Amino acid sequence: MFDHGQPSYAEVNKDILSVMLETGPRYWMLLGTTMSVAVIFFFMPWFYQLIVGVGAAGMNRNAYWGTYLSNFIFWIGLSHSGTLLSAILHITNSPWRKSVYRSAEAMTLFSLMTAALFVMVHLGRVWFVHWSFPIPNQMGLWPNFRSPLMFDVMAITTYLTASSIFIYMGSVPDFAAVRDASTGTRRRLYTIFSFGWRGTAREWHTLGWAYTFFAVFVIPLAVSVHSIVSWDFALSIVPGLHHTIFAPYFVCGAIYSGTAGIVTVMYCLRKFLNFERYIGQVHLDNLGKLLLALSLIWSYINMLELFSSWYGGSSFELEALKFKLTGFYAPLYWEMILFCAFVPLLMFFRKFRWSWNKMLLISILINIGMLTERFIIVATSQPRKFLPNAFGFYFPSWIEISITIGSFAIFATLFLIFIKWVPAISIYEVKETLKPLRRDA
Amino acid sequence: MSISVLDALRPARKPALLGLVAVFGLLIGAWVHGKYFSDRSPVQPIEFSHKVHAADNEIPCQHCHIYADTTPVAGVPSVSKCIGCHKFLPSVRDQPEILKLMAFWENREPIPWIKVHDVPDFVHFTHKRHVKADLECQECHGPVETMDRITRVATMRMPWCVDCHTEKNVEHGRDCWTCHK
Amino acid sequence: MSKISRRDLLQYIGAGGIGAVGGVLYSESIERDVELIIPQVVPPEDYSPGIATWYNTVCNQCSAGCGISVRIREGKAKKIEGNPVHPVSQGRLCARGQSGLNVLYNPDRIREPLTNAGQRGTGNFYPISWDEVLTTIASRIGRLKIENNASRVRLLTGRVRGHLDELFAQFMGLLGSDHYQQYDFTYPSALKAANKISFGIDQLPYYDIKNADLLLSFGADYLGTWISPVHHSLAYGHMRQGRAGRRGKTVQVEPRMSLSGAAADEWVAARPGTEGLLALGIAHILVSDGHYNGSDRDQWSDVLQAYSPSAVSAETDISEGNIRQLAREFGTSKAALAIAGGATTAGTNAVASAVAVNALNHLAGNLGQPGGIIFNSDQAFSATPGTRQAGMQGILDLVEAMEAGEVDVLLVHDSNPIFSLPDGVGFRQALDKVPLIVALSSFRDETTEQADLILPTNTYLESWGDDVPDPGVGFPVASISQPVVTTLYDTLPVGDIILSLARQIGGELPMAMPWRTMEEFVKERWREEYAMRESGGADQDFEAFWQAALEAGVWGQPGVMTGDQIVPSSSSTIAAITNPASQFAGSETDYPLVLHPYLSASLLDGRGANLPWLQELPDPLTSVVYGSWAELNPATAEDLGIREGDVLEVETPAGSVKVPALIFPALRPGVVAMPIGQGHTSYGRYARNRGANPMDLVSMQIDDRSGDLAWAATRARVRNTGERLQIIKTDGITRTLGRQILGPENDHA
Amino acid sequence: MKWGSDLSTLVEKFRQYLKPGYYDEFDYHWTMTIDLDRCTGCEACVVACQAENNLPIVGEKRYARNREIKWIRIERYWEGEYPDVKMGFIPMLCQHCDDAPCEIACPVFATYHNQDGLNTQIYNRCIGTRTCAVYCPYEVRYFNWFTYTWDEPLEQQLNPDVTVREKGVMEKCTFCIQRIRLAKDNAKDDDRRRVRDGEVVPACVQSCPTEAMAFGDSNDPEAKVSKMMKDPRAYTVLEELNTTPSIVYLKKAHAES
Repeated sequence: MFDHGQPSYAEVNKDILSVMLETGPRYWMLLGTTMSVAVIFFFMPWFYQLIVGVGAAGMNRNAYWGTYLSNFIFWIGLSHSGTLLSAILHITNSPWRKSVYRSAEAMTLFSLMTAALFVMVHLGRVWFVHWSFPIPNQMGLWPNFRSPLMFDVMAITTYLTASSIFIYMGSVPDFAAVRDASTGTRRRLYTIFSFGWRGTAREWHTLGWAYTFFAVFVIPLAVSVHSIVSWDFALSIVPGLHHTIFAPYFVCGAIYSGTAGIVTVMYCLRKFLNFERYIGQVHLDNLGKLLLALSLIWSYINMLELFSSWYGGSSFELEALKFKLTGFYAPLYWEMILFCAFVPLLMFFRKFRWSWNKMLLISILINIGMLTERFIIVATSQPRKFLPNAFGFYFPSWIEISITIGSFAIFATLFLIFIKWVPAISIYEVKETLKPLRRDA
Repeated sequence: MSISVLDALRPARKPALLGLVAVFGLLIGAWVHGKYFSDRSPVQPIEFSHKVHAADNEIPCQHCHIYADTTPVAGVPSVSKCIGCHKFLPSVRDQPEILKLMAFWENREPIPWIKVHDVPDFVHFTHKRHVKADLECQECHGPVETMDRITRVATMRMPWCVDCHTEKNVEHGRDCWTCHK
Repeated sequence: MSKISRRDLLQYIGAGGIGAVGGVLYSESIERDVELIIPQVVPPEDYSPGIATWYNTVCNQCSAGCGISVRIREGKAKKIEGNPVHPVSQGRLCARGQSGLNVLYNPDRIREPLTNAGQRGTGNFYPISWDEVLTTIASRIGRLKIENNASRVRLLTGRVRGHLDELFAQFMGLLGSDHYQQYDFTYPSALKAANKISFGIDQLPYYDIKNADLLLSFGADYLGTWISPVHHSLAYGHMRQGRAGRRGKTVQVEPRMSLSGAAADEWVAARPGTEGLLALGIAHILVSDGHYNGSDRDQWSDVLQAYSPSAVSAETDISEGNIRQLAREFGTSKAALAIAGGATTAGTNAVASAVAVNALNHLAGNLGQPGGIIFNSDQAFSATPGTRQAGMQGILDLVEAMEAGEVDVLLVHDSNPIFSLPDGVGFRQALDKVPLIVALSSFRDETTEQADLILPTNTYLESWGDDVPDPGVGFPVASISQPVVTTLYDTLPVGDIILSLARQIGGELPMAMPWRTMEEFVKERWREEYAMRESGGADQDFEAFWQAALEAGVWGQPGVMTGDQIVPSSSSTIAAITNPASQFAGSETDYPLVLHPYLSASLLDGRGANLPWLQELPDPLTSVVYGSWAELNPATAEDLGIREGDVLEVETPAGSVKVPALIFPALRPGVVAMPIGQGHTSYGRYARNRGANPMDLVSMQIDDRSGDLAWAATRARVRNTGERLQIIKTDGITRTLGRQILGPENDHA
Repeated sequence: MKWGSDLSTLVEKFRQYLKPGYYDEFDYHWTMTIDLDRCTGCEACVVACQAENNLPIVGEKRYARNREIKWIRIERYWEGEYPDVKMGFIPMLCQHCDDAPCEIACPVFATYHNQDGLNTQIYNRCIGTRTCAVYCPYEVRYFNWFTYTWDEPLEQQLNPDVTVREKGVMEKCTFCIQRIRLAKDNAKDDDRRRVRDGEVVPACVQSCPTEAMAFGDSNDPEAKVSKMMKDPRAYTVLEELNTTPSIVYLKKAHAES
């Protein structure tokens, strides 16, 4: 499974740790840019919006939910697969997972955080956001547990906690490795991170057991999270959102975009951190197959959704459908269909599955498609509700657009910081996959 | 080289302790402020003493706060009201505070009293209902007749209201629209 | 645990200290800022904080004269509602009336006397003291008076009724000038002229819509803008559902569906200008089919001979069957009533049309009957309101006089001819010939901008006065208007201004007008009326009566409305029946379309344009806010290739304006309709430079029989400029798409 | 073993839970009837509401972007084409649904059903998720996109009985809660347990020049609204959504012949 011959244990350590221990100027430049982009495109517009009010965004009487919420879903979606995939693959212990999962889980973590940020941006009075947490308070008021938004709060916080523990636990031995490879303050830091890991048989055993336990525990969580996010919409009676198919639709979509995201990240790791040795054809191939399968499921559910709208025959649903397929945002819709349903079919052919560049392109297209899918959900259903006289139109303002761009920078920043602090590839698990060396070697 | 976490943590002890002390300081500071620097008993433009009026001279509250039982606001007495009595009280006429009062009256200026019991604008409290429910003024305003300078004894915050409504089980008294509208 | 060194100790103390300070600062920062309680120095006796008091007065937003009561809290006006005991409004009030608060608290009110320091029309004004400004005017007028040139003083007001009207009249009379005119664009002069012809009365009768079974309205938007909308609305509601098992029917004849048209069961879009003809056609059938058989049947049939259904149908473009059916319903229904207004009475044949409609009422025999036309035999103060309405002819005379330099001082009060008259009148230019223009106004409208001296007047909510509704309600009624709030700025009630002028001018004026304020004057007059009606009513009785009247805001003698009615004979009407076709300015070839200006339901003739609530009130039928538009029938628009939002250049012989197009389904093809009210060049921040004024398009044409402006007799053409402009409106899609919004399909009713 | 009993109590709890606002029956059940045969679409009610409830003057730009705030609005629907074209007006305001979609949406109970069958909106509790507005099928919830201001001295008109809302807060028709409270207050003053029919009159109902609207307690069979609701023309908008609105419309009647 190694393209360029199997490395020795020492080499593994060296390769992976070098990323952290010696940093070139390129890294700092990159970090600097992403950070400044994040500030300029995300935080400054947000600050402005906090001053003048949500009116700074393009939302109006016809669409109280806008780009912010659609981005929120997108990032939640991206967060899937990361942990989920690694957990499933861990249980079905498929070896090719091992060099991929660490960064995949990191992706989960950071996109979740970005998503949470979007909730804040969306709120009208974010300074009271703590009211939506069940904290005992002076006023003796509790949040409304019937509200899907409350479900969200619960689900997301749980998922965030669980997956951060999961990723942390997985990297304890690697922290130890870093500790041993470093000196001074960093060493002290990693001593703390690694909880004084020695690598005794007992520790290994406990870790293995706990890790598997969490893997099992995380899988249903991941599924629940996006189901619940979907209920934000499905629990409304708005035509175009009021579908029972929404939960699986969202989950599948989430994993889909997530997996695509992983491919993108893999590509970057491989390219910029020279992990060619560890991230090879086999990963690409497997991910490709997975993507293909997901795309098929996704297309199927999509058709189902259209069908149930049409077959239901309610004038409300039909109107919403008509607007979606032929209305102002129809081009976006068809663009989504193209990118998410047809482009992936190319992966039936090996020469696509095996080419990093082609796969990168496909994965990015898929995620663009998914981004628009989320946008279409909010932008086409709300302006076509029940009373024709209140029909309207929604178009995002420049603030929303720039904040959307900024969110990617935030994600990148977090990820860059991550690869600096945590081994981007699980050292010990990679080692597990190495063929045992002969004594005389 | 040791790999014990404790050893690694040792250098962090000092800053941590400092932080702890600072937090304590913070709490103490907040408490001190609440006790001594808060607006619970502001200095009024005229050192009006409820003790003298309500206790020593046994003037009933509503003799001056005439609107309390008929309108949402209790109302502070008009300047003319004060004068109405004080022009017949030569004994205290040349006391400094009374002179201030007279000054206001001569210039036909209202007295800019500072609000002690203040609630946000989105709270629509009505004195009338509470007075008509036979609540003693003191139940909310404290032993006013013992105060030379009025001090707010109750927090005047929502839990304080709700608690009372609950224990007196006011009919629908916990419906938000009882006070917020 | 090692010992703590001094150094450490200091550090700990430092940390603690910083923390403490931080704590104090933090809690200081989250503390609510101090508020003050400002007591009254001496409280007014009817004042109690937190309790609302209601004062009754009269609405002045249109000429209906509704009684209103204003809600006052802590001395500020909070809300206007109809006065429940007032016979006109009966506790209800329209959007315009309720927006009176925007008049009172308008940010653009004139807050002190102003002078333009000799540079007229520049729009620069400078504060000046009341004494100075009043002396200036008084001396100027006084001199003229001494020189016996008082006729060179002219007074032009808006619609003024009650004793303010009398005050003006007295003032001018004593000066020796008989040039006191009123001009109100919305005043139904033609209708009045027609009624004089048919009924021989010089006042508007009471139209008893309430008890009618069939209301046939020719262009009169009685629910929106015509005469007394609130009262008519009340009547309408009762007529529709107020009488068990007896639902009145309404038919509306007009080229562009108005509010009343939308409410009507049938909307008949006759060819513009032929409404009167249609009325005659119906009359013809009424007589010929024997629905009418009075003694004078033959005279009727003679005079109506010419108007056979076929002929009328050809002219009006209404199918013969439709006409016959209308006639049948009109003839058979128990109480049928026909009214004329709006564009029908704004053609060059205005009076003829109105007379024709009166003919219908004659034939229906509803004169003096419930559900018909009722004459106000007895008016309070035996007032005959509106007699000083100049009409267009009067204005033209005034303009002529000004041009001829026969006017030295022009007093303008609450009237805005520059805005509400076509440019063809040349009022604006004529003003240049007038040495001194004095405006008595609360706002800087187009006419006020031209003034040399601006005397800021109180709004009607700050003034004393009284009013006799016109038309009356069938029995004598008079309402008192009293200030409901203390005057906001350095302004005066217009009555007081006139009185103080009278004092300063001297001569016999101070003698004849001894009252110091309008209040005194009004009370005086009421005392006399009281003495007259309650024969020998003692003074203390009057004081009681006065207090009661103030409280009620209105005095009236409800009686049998239809009692002792003199039913005028039909002869005069018959004699007056003619049918001149309305003469449209502009040839049909050059100007294929007919321009149909109509009063905006919210801004009326533009006087409401400075009120934010009205600017933000969606137009009832198009839901457009802010700005104006030109309506086209979908078919017409298609022929011209025009979509909604295309900026059109509407052009008439009189001029041209640019407005965005709006496709309007309920508009007769070949007609372009525009709302009046926008297009102010001044008049405050909410009105200035917004939309276009259709009066710029109206060519100067006069209906010679009433001397009134024929503002609906102009032809127009439209050109698509290619520019686009977003029409701001609240409507999304205005079709139900088969959804059960207006009620289930299966019809219970 | 008392599984059975536990279960039954659970089921009972759940049923309680499903009840609107957890109330078995309402103390009052405020209801409004609107007779579309009387309604002329004159929009007096719109201004009345604006005056009574401190609705902001949003300005032209914001209006152009559909940010207006009108707790009651008139919706227009054309039927047919020229010349047989008809216009149908329908006043649209918060329907105070007994099974309100918006109420489950709010995470902080800023909107909930109270004991009088009213759908409340507590401005100072709202955090502005705007979910309620998305869920509302009648689109009668309006959001404060900005902190609106009044040009001096227009602010002197503001009704002191109604809170002026700040940016980021949802707002909607309250059936003029301040007037309801006042009526109850007066009732208490002369020791009446209940408010008389016709004592509570929301601003829109009060102003209506054609007396098309009626307001009252439909729990009281003698109340005017209760009578109106029995009219064969009575219906509720979007009945099929089962929101059980508290506003009953009376269909426009058609002229016979």
